[in-house]
Amino acid sequence: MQLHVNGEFIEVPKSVKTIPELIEHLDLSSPAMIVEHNEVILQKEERLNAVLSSGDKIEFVQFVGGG
Amino acid sequence: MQLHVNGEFIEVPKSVKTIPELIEHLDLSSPAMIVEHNEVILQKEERLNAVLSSGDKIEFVQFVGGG
Amino acid sequence: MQLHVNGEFIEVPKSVKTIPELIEHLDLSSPAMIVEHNEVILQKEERLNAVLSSGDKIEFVQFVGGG
Amino acid sequence: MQLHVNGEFIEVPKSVKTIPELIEHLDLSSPAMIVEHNEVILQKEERLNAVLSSGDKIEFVQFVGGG
Amino acid sequence: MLKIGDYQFNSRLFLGTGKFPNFDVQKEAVDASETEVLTFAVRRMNIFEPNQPNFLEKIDLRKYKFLPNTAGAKTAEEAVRIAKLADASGLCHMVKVEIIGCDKTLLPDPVETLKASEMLLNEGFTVLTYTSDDVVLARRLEELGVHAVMPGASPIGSGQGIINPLNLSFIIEQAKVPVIVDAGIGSPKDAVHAMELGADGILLNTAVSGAEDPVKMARAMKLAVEAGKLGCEAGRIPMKRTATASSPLEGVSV
Amino acid sequence: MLKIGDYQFNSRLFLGTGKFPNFDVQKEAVDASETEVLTFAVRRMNIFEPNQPNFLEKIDLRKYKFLPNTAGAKTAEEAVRIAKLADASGLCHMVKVEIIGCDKTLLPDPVETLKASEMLLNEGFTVLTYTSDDVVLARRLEELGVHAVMPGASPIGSGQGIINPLNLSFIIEQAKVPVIVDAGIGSPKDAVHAMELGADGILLNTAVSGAEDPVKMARAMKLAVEAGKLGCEAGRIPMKRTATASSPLEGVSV
Amino acid sequence: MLKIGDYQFNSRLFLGTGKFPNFDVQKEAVDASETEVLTFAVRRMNIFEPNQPNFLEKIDLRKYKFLPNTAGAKTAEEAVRIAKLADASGLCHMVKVEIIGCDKTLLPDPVETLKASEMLLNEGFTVLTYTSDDVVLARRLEELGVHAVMPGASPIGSGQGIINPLNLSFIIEQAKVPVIVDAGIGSPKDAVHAMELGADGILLNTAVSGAEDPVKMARAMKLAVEAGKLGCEAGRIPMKRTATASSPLEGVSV
Amino acid sequence: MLKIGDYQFNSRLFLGTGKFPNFDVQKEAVDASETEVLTFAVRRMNIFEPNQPNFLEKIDLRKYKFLPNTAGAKTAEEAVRIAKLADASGLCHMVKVEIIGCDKTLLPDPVETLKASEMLLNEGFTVLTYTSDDVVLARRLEELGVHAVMPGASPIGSGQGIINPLNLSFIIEQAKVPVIVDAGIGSPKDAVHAMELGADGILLNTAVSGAEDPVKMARAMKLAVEAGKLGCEAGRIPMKRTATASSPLEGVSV
Repeated sequence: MQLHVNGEFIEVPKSVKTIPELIEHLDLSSPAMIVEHNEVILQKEERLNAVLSSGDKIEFVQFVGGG
Repeated sequence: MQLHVNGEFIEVPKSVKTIPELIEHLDLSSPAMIVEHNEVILQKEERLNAVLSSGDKIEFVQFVGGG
Repeated sequence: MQLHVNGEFIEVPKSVKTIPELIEHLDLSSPAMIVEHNEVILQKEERLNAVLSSGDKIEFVQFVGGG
Repeated sequence: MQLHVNGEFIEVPKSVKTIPELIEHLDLSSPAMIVEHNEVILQKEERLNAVLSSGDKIEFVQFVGGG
Repeated sequence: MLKIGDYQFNSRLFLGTGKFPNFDVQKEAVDASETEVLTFAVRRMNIFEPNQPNFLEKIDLRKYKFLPNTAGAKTAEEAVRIAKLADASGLCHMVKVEIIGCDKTLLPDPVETLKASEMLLNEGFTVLTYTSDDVVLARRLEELGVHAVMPGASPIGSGQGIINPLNLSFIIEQAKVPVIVDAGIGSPKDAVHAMELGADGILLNTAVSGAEDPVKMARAMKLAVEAGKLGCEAGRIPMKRTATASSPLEGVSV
Repeated sequence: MLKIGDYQFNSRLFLGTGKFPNFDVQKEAVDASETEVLTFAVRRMNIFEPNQPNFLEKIDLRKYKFLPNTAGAKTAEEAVRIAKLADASGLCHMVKVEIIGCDKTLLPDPVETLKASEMLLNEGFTVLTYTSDDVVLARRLEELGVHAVMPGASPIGSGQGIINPLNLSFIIEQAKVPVIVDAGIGSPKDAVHAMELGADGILLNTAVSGAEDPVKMARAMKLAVEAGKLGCEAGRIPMKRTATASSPLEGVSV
Repeated sequence: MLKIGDYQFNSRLFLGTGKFPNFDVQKEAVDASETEVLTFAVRRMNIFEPNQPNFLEKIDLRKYKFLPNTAGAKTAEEAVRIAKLADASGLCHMVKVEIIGCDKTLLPDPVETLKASEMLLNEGFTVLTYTSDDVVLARRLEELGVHAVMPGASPIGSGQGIINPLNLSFIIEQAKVPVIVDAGIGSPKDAVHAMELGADGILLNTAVSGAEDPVKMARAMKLAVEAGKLGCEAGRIPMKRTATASSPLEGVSV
Repeated sequence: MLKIGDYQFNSRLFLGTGKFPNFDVQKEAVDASETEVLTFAVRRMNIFEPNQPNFLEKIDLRKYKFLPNTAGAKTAEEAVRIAKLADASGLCHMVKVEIIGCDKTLLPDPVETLKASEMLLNEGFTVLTYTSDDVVLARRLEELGVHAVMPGASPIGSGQGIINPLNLSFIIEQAKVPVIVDAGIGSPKDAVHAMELGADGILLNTAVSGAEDPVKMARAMKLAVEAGKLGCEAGRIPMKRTATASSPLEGVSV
């Protein structure tokens, strides 16, 4: 399945069906990861049951050093 | 007849029927007098045939020193 | 006997024969009194046996607030 | 004959016996040349009859650009 | 040549007409300044004491361009009305947008200033806008199409000169229209400073009208603006922390 | 009229002659500056390459007064010798006492400067002394009888302008002889500033000779000195923290 | 106590987290500064190089309040989106509105800044707005209800300190909410200066992260902010042009 | 550690003792400042009103080093006499050479100051000399062997702070003995400024004694001197004309 993640088009295996699975697949971790799914910002609890479909647009953002 | 001139209510004699007559009555003169009649700014030529009615609002303004 | 003390001419009784007696007579006290006797600055120990003569010039100075 | 001119030791032919001859020999010219002969500053008129001896110290200076 | 909209000026000094000791001194000062642009305010005539003298009677109206300001306006709408009144005088089509947002500092209101500038541009005026030295605000005004940006050097009449030369220079560097430094000029030094930064002109009033000798100060300001313009064009030396000799180091006779 | 000793000048701008790109530009700049006083250094002629051109050949010697400096001297004795050499040129009886005490900053040595000034006064010279902006040192120089005090604005050739206007104004207020601000002037603004503080004149060199266009900068400096002098005489407005309207507050038509 | 919205802080120093040489130095500097507020930017994670270290892992998240900025946004809409993303982290409900209107100066866009502040206030955020030192613009922001106004001292990262202390003091005098001086602080002197003017706090980043010794500079800034706050409260002596002796004039023994 | 002659100090803040509202406030302020050096003047006792309280009774004499000044002296000879009187107190062997050359500005006389410093060094005193910011004069003093150079920031009691940071930094760079900035400090900002320039310490009086709350100001000055010293050691960022982002430019989520 193809997804549009952080501005990049990537292929993920069929096994990746949810946001948590995508996070695990990409091996992402951050003390304060923020997830946006098809322009909708997900609160922490909403992530768990967020199901992915082909072509979904996902943004993974976090806090970085800034002034 | 009562007029509202430059924010003041004044009585003018019946003989004062037009803007030019009002200017003469008030003895006004200025190298660049500007006249507003009932919220309408009059161009020089329009003044001549501007007829006054009781309660009319007239503003006589001019250029003064400023920065 | 007349003395010239801190720019002032003063009369002191005969009993005042030494600097210590003059200090007592004037009732002077200071945590750090400095004495000059006829243009000679006296170290603490020198004061005790400093004998006065009529017309002597004495300066009593001290530390005061300053920047 | 050897002379010490402007800090340099130079040889001049016997024919050079005076300051004017030295100036001509060195081909010097300046709108305001100043000459010092053995530590003595020469006024314009004094130059003419200033006779040179071996080892004399001569300084030729002038005005140059400065602030 | 300074070009603002369709107007062209040889002089880069704009002179305000407020608060002169009397009309004779004012007339002389205006002459001495060699200005071509006079600013004015628009105010009600006194209908109970008519025929008070007016400075416009003292001067040859054809010799000057008139730049009425919108002083007194607190909103864009009030500013537009004042501009239209001024325009009806038939004396000018230029206007100085001036909308004060603070009575203590007389500093301009950026929101109403932007709005009024846009409205007056749509009405076809030649718009010169008095603004703070906010760099992006000045750019926004240019994007609207104002014919000149007029950032203040310091508060009106304060005579503090140029407090923030950095912002002024940024405004000048980004500008595609003339930048006229307005407000706060206190002495010729300040006028030269502004011109050296690259300003296209200066608008001042109190510095001249409030001087002990307004006529002499007007002449000083004229020369200052010229000196600053030439100095800017001549390309000043860079500043260095330490010294550089102007006399040769070698050839000292010792 | 600026009077220094027995000399009188209409121009209050003294111009140094060092480091111009070439004699033609220098000649034009000198003309544009309208200066009446040119400073020079005294150096050895090159006996191995004689007949190099000299700027003095380019100008009408009768049009200018010459102010040779003692640059290169580290002691009062060296300074006196250089002054006497200059005097023997028959071109002038004025001398600029300049004894540097620090190679990095080219700031003057107060002790040798005082000593040299006294010695040269005893020799009958007209003495103009380059000094720091030390206020009491300037007074000491006046007490010796120098004909002009020349405090620096900032280090020679640094172009930093007037770093300490307070000391300069103190020196000017106490002065009974002319005060010529010397060294550090970078742009016309600095020249105006010095004159507004009450200086009697300006001596500069690098600001003109080192400018991209020395001729235009010379003209700018001439105007700046005039603007500053007039501005000082005209009596500037006081600085105020807050604003004062230049347009009337009453009579707004609403 | 510094109160911003519902938050209270003992420290008046807010610290940015950008551009430190490494996390260990950064951690030490944060400790030395004794700050309670850390600013952050919001950026995409690198999905191709996951598990890069993040500074948040190094610190006790409960010890600090987090102030994410909207840097990167050019419009109010983009700023609001970034603020909402930051909010979704669950780490904070404060946001620093930062909308740059000029890439060279990084100065803020007044129009988009006003708009974004209003939108975010409507969304219930605690809004701290980075703004220019435009006095009326700061008042407009207060009228919208922002929880703190953060005027810049000079351009971000320029280290030029406070260029316009007059405008800052006007902003502080009119303020009914805390004024945090943000951007341009270069050294402890600048931080003391801002606090002496009456600022309620300082936000800085590069002055510490870019110092040769960031940890020592962080400690210096902590002391500077305290010194400036005390100095402001203590009531400084007025400036006088001339001198006043601190030692008695009478009683000299001669 | 600050070393002056044979003395060593942890505190770099020297405090004058003149013009405090009362001894209790003064005592508290001295404590708050954590100073180790107190300056005093030497004056005649009042023989007609003896037993007036003296501040020395209020403090533990062993806790402080005393730095008497020669204020009141107009000549080197008078200064030496005052120093010897002070020495006879048995309280100290340090002296602050202070010879005023101008009653209006209280600026020092360079000639008498040099002379007095030399004489007192020959007498074996530890000499700290108050001087102007004349760079070569300061070097001359060092060459005599003074134990500390104390250039003024601005006139005594004027509170104008550091008018000429360039000269101060030149004096500091050339110095082989401690440089204590004396006179003119008005607020903590000024103290930080001096220390950032690299000064070894600060001597102030009126800034604390004349503050509305001298005790709080004394504490502020203590922190300011520490902040400035740390800031100097930490190596500040360079100043740049334009901006540099502290947040990353890439990775913006849009």
